[in-house]
Amino acid sequence: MTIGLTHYLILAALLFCCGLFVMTTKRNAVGILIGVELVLNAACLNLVAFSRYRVGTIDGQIAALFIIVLAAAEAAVAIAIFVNYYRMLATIDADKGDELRG
Amino acid sequence: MNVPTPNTWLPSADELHLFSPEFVLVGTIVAVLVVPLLVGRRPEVPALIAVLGCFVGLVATWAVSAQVADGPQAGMVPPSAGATPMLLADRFSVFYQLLLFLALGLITWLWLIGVQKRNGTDSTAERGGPEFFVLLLTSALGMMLMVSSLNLLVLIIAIETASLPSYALVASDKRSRLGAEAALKYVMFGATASAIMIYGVSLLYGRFGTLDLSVIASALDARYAELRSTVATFAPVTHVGVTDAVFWLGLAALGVGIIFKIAAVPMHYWCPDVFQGAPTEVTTWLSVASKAAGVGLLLRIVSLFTVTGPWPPPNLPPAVAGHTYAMTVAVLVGILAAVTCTVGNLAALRQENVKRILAYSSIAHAGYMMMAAAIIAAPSAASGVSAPTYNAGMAAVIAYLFVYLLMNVGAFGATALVVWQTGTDHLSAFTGLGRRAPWVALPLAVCLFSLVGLPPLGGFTAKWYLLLALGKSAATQPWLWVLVVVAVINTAISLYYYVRIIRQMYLRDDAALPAFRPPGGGVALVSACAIILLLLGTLWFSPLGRRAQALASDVYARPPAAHAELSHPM
Amino acid sequence: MSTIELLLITGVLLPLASFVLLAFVGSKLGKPASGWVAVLAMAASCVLAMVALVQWQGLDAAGRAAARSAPVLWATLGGMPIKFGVNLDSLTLIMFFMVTFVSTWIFVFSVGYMAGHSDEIDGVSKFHRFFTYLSLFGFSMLLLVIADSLLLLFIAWELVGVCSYLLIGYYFHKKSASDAGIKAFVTNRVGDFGFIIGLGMVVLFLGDLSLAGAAEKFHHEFMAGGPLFSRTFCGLSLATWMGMLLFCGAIGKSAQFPLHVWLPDAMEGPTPVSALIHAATMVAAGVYLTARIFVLLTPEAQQFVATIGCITLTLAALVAIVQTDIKKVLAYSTISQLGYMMLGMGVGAWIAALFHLLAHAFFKALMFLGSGQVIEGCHHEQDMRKMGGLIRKMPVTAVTFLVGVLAIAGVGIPAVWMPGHTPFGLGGYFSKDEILAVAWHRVYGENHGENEVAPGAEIQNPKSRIHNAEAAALRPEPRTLNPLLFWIPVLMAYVTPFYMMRCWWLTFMGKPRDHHVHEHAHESPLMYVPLVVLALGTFVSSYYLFRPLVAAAAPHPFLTVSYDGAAAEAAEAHATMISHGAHAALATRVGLAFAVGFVLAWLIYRKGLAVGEKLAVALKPAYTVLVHKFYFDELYGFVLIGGTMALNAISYAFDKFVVDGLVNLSAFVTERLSWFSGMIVDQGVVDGMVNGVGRGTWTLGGLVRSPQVGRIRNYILFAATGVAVVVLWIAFV
Amino acid sequence: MSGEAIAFYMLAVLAAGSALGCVIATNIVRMALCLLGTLGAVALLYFLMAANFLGVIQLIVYAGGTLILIVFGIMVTSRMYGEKLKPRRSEALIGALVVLALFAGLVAILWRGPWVTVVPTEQPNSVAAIGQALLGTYLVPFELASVLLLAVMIGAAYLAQPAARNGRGTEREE
Repeated sequence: MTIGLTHYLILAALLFCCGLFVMTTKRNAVGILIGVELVLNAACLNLVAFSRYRVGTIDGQIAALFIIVLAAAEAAVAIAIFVNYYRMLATIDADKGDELRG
Repeated sequence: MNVPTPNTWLPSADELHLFSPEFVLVGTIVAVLVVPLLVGRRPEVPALIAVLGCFVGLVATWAVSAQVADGPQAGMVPPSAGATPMLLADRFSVFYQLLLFLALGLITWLWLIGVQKRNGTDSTAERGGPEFFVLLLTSALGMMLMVSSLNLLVLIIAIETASLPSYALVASDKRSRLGAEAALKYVMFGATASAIMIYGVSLLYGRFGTLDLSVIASALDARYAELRSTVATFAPVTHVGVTDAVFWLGLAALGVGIIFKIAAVPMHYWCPDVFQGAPTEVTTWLSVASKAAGVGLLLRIVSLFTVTGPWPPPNLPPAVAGHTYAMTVAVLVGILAAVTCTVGNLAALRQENVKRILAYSSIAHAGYMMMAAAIIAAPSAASGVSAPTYNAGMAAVIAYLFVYLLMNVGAFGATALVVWQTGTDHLSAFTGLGRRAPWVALPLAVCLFSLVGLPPLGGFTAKWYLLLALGKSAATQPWLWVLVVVAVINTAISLYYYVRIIRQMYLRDDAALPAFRPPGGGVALVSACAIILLLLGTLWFSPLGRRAQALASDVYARPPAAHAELSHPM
Repeated sequence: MSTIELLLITGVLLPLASFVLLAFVGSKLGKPASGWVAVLAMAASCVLAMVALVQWQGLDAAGRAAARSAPVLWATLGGMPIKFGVNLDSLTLIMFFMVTFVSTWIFVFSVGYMAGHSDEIDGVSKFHRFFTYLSLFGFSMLLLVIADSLLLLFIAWELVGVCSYLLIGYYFHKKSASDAGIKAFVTNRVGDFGFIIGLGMVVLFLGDLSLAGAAEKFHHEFMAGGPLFSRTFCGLSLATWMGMLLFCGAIGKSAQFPLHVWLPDAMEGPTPVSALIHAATMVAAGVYLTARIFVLLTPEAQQFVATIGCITLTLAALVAIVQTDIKKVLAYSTISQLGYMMLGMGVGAWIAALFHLLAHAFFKALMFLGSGQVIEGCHHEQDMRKMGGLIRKMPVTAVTFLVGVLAIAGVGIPAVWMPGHTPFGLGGYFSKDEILAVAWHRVYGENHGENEVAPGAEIQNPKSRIHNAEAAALRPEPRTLNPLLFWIPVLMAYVTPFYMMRCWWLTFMGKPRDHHVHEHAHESPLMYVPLVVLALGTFVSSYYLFRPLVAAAAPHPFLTVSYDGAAAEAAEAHATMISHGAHAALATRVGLAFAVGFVLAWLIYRKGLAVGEKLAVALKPAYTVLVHKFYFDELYGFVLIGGTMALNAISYAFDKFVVDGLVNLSAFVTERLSWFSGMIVDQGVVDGMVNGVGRGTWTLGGLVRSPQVGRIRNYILFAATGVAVVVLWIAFV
Repeated sequence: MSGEAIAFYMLAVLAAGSALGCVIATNIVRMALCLLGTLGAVALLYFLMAANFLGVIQLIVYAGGTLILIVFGIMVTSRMYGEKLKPRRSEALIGALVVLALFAGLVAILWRGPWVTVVPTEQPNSVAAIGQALLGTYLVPFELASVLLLAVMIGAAYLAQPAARNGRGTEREE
C-alpha cells in the first residue's frame, strides 16, 4: 500500500479536529493558543501534501512557509496579550475574563 | 557582485505607482517609528505624522484613480512564465483606500482629543503614541490589501496584517482591565477563525492547484460552461454545484475568516465584548475600517461567482440554475445577511451599555451591507432589466460604507466624549445630555437617527440605495424580496434601541448631573459628521449615488486573468 | 415660483425658523416669551395662508394652472427622478389654512395652559422645549400638506411621528406618559411598515414618486394591463395590494382599527397636544394621505378602506359611551369621526370626507381645548364623575363646548334641506350626511344615464387623461357596496350625539358632584379666547366655505361621488352624482339622529345626576353606566347583534333573556359589548397583540444575546459548532 | 509495506498521538511538550514529502521559536502552579461531540475529493528555488510579511512592557 494524498489529508483532519477541541476545552489561554498551532499545522500539512502529490509546484511549500511565519507572529501577539491579561487579572484562566458579556 | 538571477524581479515604476497609497502607508509607519526618536515622545508628533501620511496617501490615491479610470489594472505580475498578478487596482480598491485614509484621519483626531481629555498629560507615554500609530497604520495596510489582493496567500497575510495589530490595539490601554479581557477574547477568537480559514485555503489549493483567484475564477467558468453543455445534452443534472464538496468546504472555511472580520453571524461573538472593552477610538476603528474591509473582501470573493451573461442562463432550466455555484453562494450570503442583521438588532434591544448597543448595531449594519453581496448575477439587458453598467450591489455598498463611516465615527466619537467625561459608558451616563452638553447630544442624535435610516439623513440615503439595488435585482431573482422585507422589518426593530439612547439624552434628566464642556475638537468632529450626514440625506443624495455608481462601474470585480499591458519584457 | 407657492413655502419655513430659534436660544428666552415666539410664527403662517387663499380664490382655472410651477429636481435614483415641489391645489390651500389657523389658537391656548403648570422637571425648566416641539410639529405637518411627492410626504410623515412621540411623552417622568409616547411611536411604525412597502411598490412598478406622476403612470399601467394589474397575490391584484399597503400608513396615523390603540393612551400628553394631534395635525394626516393616494386605490382597495373605517367608527363610538375620563371620550369620538372620514374615502365620497375632516378639525380642537380648560380649572381632574355644574363657573367654556357638541352631533334641520337653498346646520351635519348619502348611493342608488360618457370619448382634465374604459372600471358604481357599510354608520350616527351630550351634560350641567373640584374651578382669558374663536370658526366653517374648495380639488370626477347640488365646478361636469333619493332616504333615517341622541342623553343623565353623586362616592361607576343606559342600550344592542359581533351578543342574549326580560337584556348586552370592545378588543386583543409583538421581540432579544456568556472558549465552541454543521451539511446532504 | 509507508505510519502515529496528548493533558507544560512532539513529527513528514527546506524551517521557527515563545508565555503566566483549570464535563462532552461530527464530515469530504489533477512533475525543490520564488513570484507577500513582523514585534514589546504607574516613565528619564 503506497502512501498517497489521502493519508496526509486524514492525518491533517485529525490534527485539525484535535486543535479545535483543544481550543474549546482548555481554560488556560496558552492552551487555546496551542490548539491554534495544531490547526495551523494541519493546514501546512495539507498544503505540502497537495504540492507533493497533485500540483507539482512549490507554491504549496511557500504558502506553508508563510503560514509558519504567520503562526509565529500570531503567537507573539497572543503571548503579549496573555501577559497583559495576566497582569490585570492575576490569572491566565480564560474563563475568568467574563466581565464583558450579555 | 552577484548577477541577479532571472527569477529575481523588481516591479516596474508603473506598477509601483499603482500601489503608491500602500507605499505611502509603509513610509508613514517608518516615519512614525523614527521621527519620535529624533524629536521626543510627545503625543502630537506621531499623530501629526499620521495625518500627514493620510494627506499624502489621499493624493496618491487620487493619482491612482486617474490610472484606473480605464479599467482594472493588475499589478505585481511576476515575470516568470504563467505567473499571475498578486494585486489588483481598480476603482473599488481606490474607494477603499480613500475610505481608510479618511477613517485614519478621523481616528487620529479622536485619539488626540482622547489623549488630552482622558488622562491628562502624565500618561501620554502610557498611551504609547508611536506604537499605537504603528499598529493602526499596519492594520490599515492590511485592510487595503485585503480588498485588492488577487492571490489567496496574499489574502491570508493581508487579513493577518489587518488582524494582529488590531488585537494589540484593543489592549493598548494597558491599565484597562476590560481592555485586557477584550484583547484576549479578540485574539483567541481571531486566531481560531484565521486558523480555520487557512485550513480552508489549503483545501482550495488542493482543489484548484493554485492560490490565484483569477485562475480559480476561470476554473469556475469552465465548470459552468461544462455544466451548460451537460445540461443541454443530459438533462436534468441536479445539484451541479453542490457535488463539489471539497470546494464548498474550502469556501466555507475561507468564509469563516471573512465573516469573522465582518463580525457576521455565526462569527460575531467577539464583537460586542471587544467593542465594549476596547478604548473607544479603537472601537471606532474596528467598527468602521475592519468591518468595511471585510465587506469589501466578501464582495470580491462573491463576485468570483458573478455570472457573465444573461440571468437566469437561457439554456439552463430554472431548477438547475438554482443549484449553480452562483445561486448557492448568493443564497447562503443572503441567509447569513438576514440572520446577521436580525440577530444584531434583537440582541441590541436589551443592552444597557452604549458601546455595546453600538456594537450590536454595527453587527446589524454589517448584515445590511452583506445583503448587497447577495446580488450576484450580473445585470443584463436580456433579462428585461435595463442594463446598468455598474454592479448595483457594489455601488450600494460603496454608498453605504461611506455613510456608515460617518455615522459610526459620529456616534462613537460622541460616546467617547461622554465616556471620557463621566468615566462610564453605561446608558445612564447619557441622562439629560441634551441639557448638559447640547452640542454633543444633538450631533449624536443626528447620527443615531441616521443609523436608524430616517430621512432626511445619510443613513436613509444609504438604505435607500441598498433597497433599490435589491429591489431592482429582485425583479429577476424574486427571492431577494425576502431580504428587502427583512431589512425593512429590522429597520423598524432597530428604531427602538437607538431611540432609547435619544430618549435618555432628551427626555430623562437629573438636575444632580452637572453640565460639562466637551473639548472643542471633539464637538467639531461629531458636528462635522452630523452635518455631512444631513447633507448626504438632502443635497448630496444623488451625487452620492452617482459617485458610488461611478466607483462601481467597470467592475464585476472579477480579476482579470492576465494583463498584457503590464507584463514585463524581462 | 408663483406668489402663492412662495407664500406657502414661507409659511412652512416660519415654524421651522421658530423651531431652530427655540432649540438654540429657547432656554434664554424664558417662560412666556418662548411660547409667544412659536405663536407668532404660526400666526404669521396663518396670515400668509389666508392671503394665499384669497389670491387663489381670485384666480380662474387657467390662472390656477399657471400658479403651479414645476417641481425642483432633487435627485435621480436609478433613472427615477425625485422632484420636490408644492402640490398646489385647493385642498392644499384649505388644509394649510386649517392647520395654521387651528394650530395658532392651540398655541395661544398652550401659552396659558403651560404657564399654569409647574414646568420644572427634575429641576430643569421644560417650558421652551414644549414650544420647540410644537413648532417642529407645525412645520412637519405643513410640509406634509404641501408635499407633492410621496417621498417628501413620507419624510414629513416620519417627522410628525417623531414629534408626536416627543409631545405625548412630554411628561416623561410619568411612566404612563412615557409608555404612551412609545406606544404611539411603535404603533405608527407598524403602519409605516406597510407604507414603506407600498412606497417600494410605487417605485418599482410606477417608477415615479410624485403624486401626479404616480397617478398618471398608474392609469397608464391600468390601460396597458401591466404587471401591477395582471399579477395577483392571494387573489388580489398587486395594484390593490399597493393601495392597501399605502393605506396602512394612514391606519397607523389616523388611529384606525386595528391600530387605534395608541390614541386614547396618547391623552397622557398635555391637553394642547391632544388638541393638536386630534384636530389639526397628526390624525388628519392619515386622511389627507388617503385623499392624496386616492387615485392609486383600486375598487377593492377602496372597499378595504371603507371596511376599516366602518369597523373603527363602530368600535370607537361604542367605547366612548362608557368612558368617564373627559379626554378619553373625546379621544374615542375622534377615532369614530376618523372612521367616518375613512368610510367616506372608501365609498368614494372624497369631497365629503375631506369636508368632514376640515369641519371636524375646528370643533374637535374646540372641544379639546375646552376640556383642557376644564382640566386646568379643576386642578387636573379629568374624571367627569367628579365634575358637574361647571357651567356656572366656566360659562364661556361650557357654551363653546356645547357648540362643538352640536357640531359633532350634526345638528341641522333636514326638513329645510333643499338643493340650492340655505339649510341650517353645523359642519358635521353636512359632511357626515354627505358621506352617508354617498354610501347609500353605493348600496341602493341607480346610475342615471346623464353621467355616461360617449363611447370613445376622451375627457380632458387638467390633472390627467382618463379613458372611457377606465372610467367604467374604476368609478365607484352604485349597487356594489355591502349594505352593512351603510347601515352600521347610520346607526352609529345615533350614538355620536348620545355620548357627546352625555359628556357635556356630566361636565357642565346638573349639580356639582365634587365640591372641592367645583370650588376651585375657574377659567382664564388666555385660554378661553381661543375657544371663542374656534367656536365662531365652527359656525362659519360649514358648507359654504369649505366644501367648494374641497370640491375643486377632487382628483378626478370619475373616481368620486358627490351631491349633485354642489356640482357647480366645471371640472365636475362628468362626476358621478347621487340622486335626490339619497337625501330623502337619509333625512328620514339620520336627519334627526342628533335630536334623538340629545334627548336620550338628557333623559338618562338628568336622572343619573342625582344618583350619580351618591354612586360617585360609592365608586361603582360601572353600575351607574349599566343602570342608566336603558333606551340606548336597547337600540345599540340591536346594532351589535346585527353586526360583526353577533355571536357574542346572541350567547349573552340567550343567557340573560330568561332572567331579566328583553329590555334589561339589551341594556346588559350593550353595556357588556361596549365593555367588551373597550376592554377585550381594545386593551385585550389589540393591545395584547401589539404588546405581544413587543414582548416577543424583547424576549427574542434576550434569547439572541444569551449565547453571549462572556467566556471565549464557549464562543469558539459556538463557532466550531456552526462550522461542524456546515461541514456535515456539505458532506452528507 | 514500503519503507515510506512504515515511516509515514510511525510519524503519523507520533503526530496524532501527540495531538491527542495535547487534548488529554491537563497540565499546560505537558501540553507544550506534546505540541513539540506534533511539530517534530510534522517536520519529519515534510522531509518524507521531500520538502526538506520546509522541514528545517518547521524545526527552527516553529519548534525552536514559536514553541519557545509559548513556553515563555507559560512561565510568565503560571504563578499559581497546581491550580486545576478543568472545563466543565458538559462542555467537554459537547465539544467532543461537535469535533467528532466534524471529523466524520471532514473525512467523508476529503475521501471523495475531487482534487486538482495536475501530473506531478520533477520540481525544483532546492533552497535556491524557494529563495528565488520568495524574491520573485512571492515578493509581495514576502514584503508584506516583513511589515507585519515589524508591527507585531513593536506591538508585542509594547504590550508586554509593564504599564508605568504614576508617571514612572518620566521618573526613569530623570
